[in-house]
Amino acid sequence: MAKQYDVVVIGSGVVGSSIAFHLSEGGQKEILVIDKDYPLSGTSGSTQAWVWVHNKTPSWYGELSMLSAELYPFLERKIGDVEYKRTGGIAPFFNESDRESALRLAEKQAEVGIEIDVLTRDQVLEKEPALSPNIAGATFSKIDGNVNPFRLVELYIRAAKKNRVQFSFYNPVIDIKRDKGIFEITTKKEVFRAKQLVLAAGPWTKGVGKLLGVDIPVKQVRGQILVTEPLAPLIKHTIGGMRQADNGEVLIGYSKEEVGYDRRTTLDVIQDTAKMAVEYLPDLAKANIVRCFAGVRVIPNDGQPILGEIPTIDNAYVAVMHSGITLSPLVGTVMTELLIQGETSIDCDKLRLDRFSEFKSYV
Amino acid sequence: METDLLIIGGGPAGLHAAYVAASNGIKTIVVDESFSLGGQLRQQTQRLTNLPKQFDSQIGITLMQTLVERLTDLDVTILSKHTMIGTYKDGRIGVSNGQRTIPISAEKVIVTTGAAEEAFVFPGWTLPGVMTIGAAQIVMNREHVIPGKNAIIIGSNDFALEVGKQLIENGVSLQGVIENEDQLIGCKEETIQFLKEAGVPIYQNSYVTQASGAGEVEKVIINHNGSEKEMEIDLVCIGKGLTPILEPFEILSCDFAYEKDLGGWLPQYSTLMETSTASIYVAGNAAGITNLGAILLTAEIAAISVAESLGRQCKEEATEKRELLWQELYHLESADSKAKFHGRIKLMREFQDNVDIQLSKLFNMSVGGV
Amino acid sequence: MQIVNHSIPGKKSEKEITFSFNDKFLKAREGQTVAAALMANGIKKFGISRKLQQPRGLFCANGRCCSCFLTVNGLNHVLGCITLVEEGMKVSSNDADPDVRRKANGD
Amino acid sequence: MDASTIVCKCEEINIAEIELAIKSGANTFDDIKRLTRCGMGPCQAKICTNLVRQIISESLEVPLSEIRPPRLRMPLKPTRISALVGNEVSSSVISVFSESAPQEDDENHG
Repeated sequence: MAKQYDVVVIGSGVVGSSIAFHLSEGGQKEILVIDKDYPLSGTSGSTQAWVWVHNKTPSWYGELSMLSAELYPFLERKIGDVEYKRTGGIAPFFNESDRESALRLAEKQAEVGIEIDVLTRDQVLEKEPALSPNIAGATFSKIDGNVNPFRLVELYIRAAKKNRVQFSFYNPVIDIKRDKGIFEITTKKEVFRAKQLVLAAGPWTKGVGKLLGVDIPVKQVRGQILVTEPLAPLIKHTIGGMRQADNGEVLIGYSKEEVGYDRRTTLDVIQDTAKMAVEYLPDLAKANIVRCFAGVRVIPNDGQPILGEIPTIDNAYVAVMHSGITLSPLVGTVMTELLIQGETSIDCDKLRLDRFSEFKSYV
Repeated sequence: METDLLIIGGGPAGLHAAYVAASNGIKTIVVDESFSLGGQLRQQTQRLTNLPKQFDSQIGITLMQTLVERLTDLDVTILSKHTMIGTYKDGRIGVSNGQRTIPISAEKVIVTTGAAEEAFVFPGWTLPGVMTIGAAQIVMNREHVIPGKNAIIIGSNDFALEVGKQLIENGVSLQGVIENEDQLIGCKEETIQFLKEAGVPIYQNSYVTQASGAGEVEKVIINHNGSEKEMEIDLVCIGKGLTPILEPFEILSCDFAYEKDLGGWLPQYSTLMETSTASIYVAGNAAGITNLGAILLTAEIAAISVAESLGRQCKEEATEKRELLWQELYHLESADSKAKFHGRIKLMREFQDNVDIQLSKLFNMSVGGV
Repeated sequence: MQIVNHSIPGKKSEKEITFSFNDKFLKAREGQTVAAALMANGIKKFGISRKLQQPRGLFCANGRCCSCFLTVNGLNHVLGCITLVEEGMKVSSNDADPDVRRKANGD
Repeated sequence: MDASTIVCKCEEINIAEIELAIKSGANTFDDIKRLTRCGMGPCQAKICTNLVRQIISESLEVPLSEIRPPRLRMPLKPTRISALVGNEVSSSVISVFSESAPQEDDENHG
């Protein structure tokens, strides 16, 4: 007889493992997380890992990001040091004509409590002397920062395991059926049963959704990132496009290509990214790039997170979004409320799956 | 840049492939990372006995000179100090010299990046003075610098023993060959005899437990048959063996297979020496660790296949040449190791259905038992 | 130590050149790599590792292992094993993460 | 073998750290790499690949032939950013700021 769980989460990336950890805090539920590979082998392990708020638009989305960023210090107290640093975020612009839209952004975000300074060239260079003198200015906010994604996912999982969450790795889900309200999840290794099911498989959620008979409207977008050798401290802030990690490596990249699940890097993008790097930080010209990697990001068709119940299937839930690192503490918290109490403390109506007019369920 | 054929690596395989291809009128570029051509031939002072019949028996350094000099009047462009760093979306290959990156557009590519030395590890192996046996040979024979005064060698394959002999000839005191197994791996009697006569202790059933020193290696502790022995040593040479270099093949999306006798993971290839990625060929040690004769022959097979696919040789002629080359390769390689050639055939059979037809003459020639 | 009479006569240039290592002047032969030129002068330690601060030197001699990183004419993390030594070259040991800031380099 | 022996020269990761990663469930080089940083340094696992494969093989009692090398990445050797800067007009890389303007098309990233 297949083992039955209260909750099965599919996907052990930053979103799935956060949900599992937050759910396990109550201690009552039997929880299993299934991953086709090993944690960090997918999107969560191939990101710059910004906790980025200030220019997330529309402003309600910025607000969600801010709420999540505010949770990080509390999260660290529970799961340990994930190298979360609220460095402040700088998004430079190169033309004076952009200042007006920067001011509009600041005004709009102020309505939800996100404080943005629109800086002059000199103010930016004072904050971050390594930036190019060619910039015209930048938007700046104290709320932005970054985190070590490897530590974050590892510590979510460690804390969840301590709370007796089970994990099954290297175990792709092959089929999902429903029998008298219970989900029967067939994996490569064995069959599991679940009362509640959460799809949190990032870009692979589309495929898993199909097994359940639901179309999850998301795209796969490849992002390529360059990593320098460890350098002596160069930049203090998280800069739109790059950051310096604790060990001195500078991670650079802001590319987007729709090429499905192809995770190869290409010299075309690597060279373009190198060009961006020196446009922002001329000093980087001397640094060696030691590796480049590509991640397949998930982007819902309208750009906003998809979070909540799957409307046509009782006890099935979905949590899929582009900014999983930024949002993971909030998503874990909100999904826990939803699975246990059936309602959330903040309004998540805008995130529902059935907001998409083309929402389809084959059930 | 544009070319008919791009060869990655200017060692023996790359140079020989360039010669054969360019002799067939193929415009060729050879990219090599180092400041001079020849790859590992540049420090080979031992006499090479297993060369294809078109070459006289000679030492590596003179063979290198031959291979380089005969490219002089051919349409071959050499890009020294350039490394392949990646590929573009459209299939062009990017090479960099540290100052700029050049895209090269090539109809065909032969990758001859050779092999890398493996390491034995023990506490202290990261100290200066601990190096691969190949590195010690480079320092001594190519750079003409004594790598140390009192040396030990860990591992006892033929190459390690040969370099041990060369170390002694250059005045280094070789204080031991440390072998984990209960017998020597190498089997060249002449070299073993030399070491014995030079009084080099051979420690079988032994391994290094620790290397230590302030700033560089000064002392080594070995475990010999269960008891520890301390030695004052300033050069530790690690001779574990070679494994094919894989990076370019992965970037070119080639499929890999595992063949222990050929050095581990390596790209799959056909009897044409073509990999699973069309127009990308492999030759030399990158196609399986072997002797110099087989390195040169795989390069020639790859070059003939490229000539055929570019219409510079007709099918019949190319097929016949390849069969002869495979025959010679069989003889040269199995003289050293039957297992290697078997591994090669197995690798090709797993990749390509008609290997036996492609190599018909070879299989008809009482070789069939492969 | 330089080999003067190699057991196999090679074509090594006998032309002597001068370079410096950590501000000390040293001799080398033209055509030698920086790594070999240092070893000819009895210098095996090229730098220290970044985490455990352990000494590092030549290991693979083939431009792969990055154990021979040196600073050459102000450029950090140059592979000593595949870079030829040149007259007047300023070489220094690799003891810290590269500081690429303009000010740090006096530009 | 002394478990404190370094396997990855660049990141200075020892046998014990690799074994711990395997114990926590990782069984490919890439998965161990992300947990330990083994193979992430300047040489990009060129020296430690087969050493780590050997440890995985012994720890999990799986033949070496089933343990693949890690994913090998561009650039194939450390390359200066100045050597990568091309002359072609940038096309595939956009700036964060250019995407953040609060117009009504509301795509967002990061």
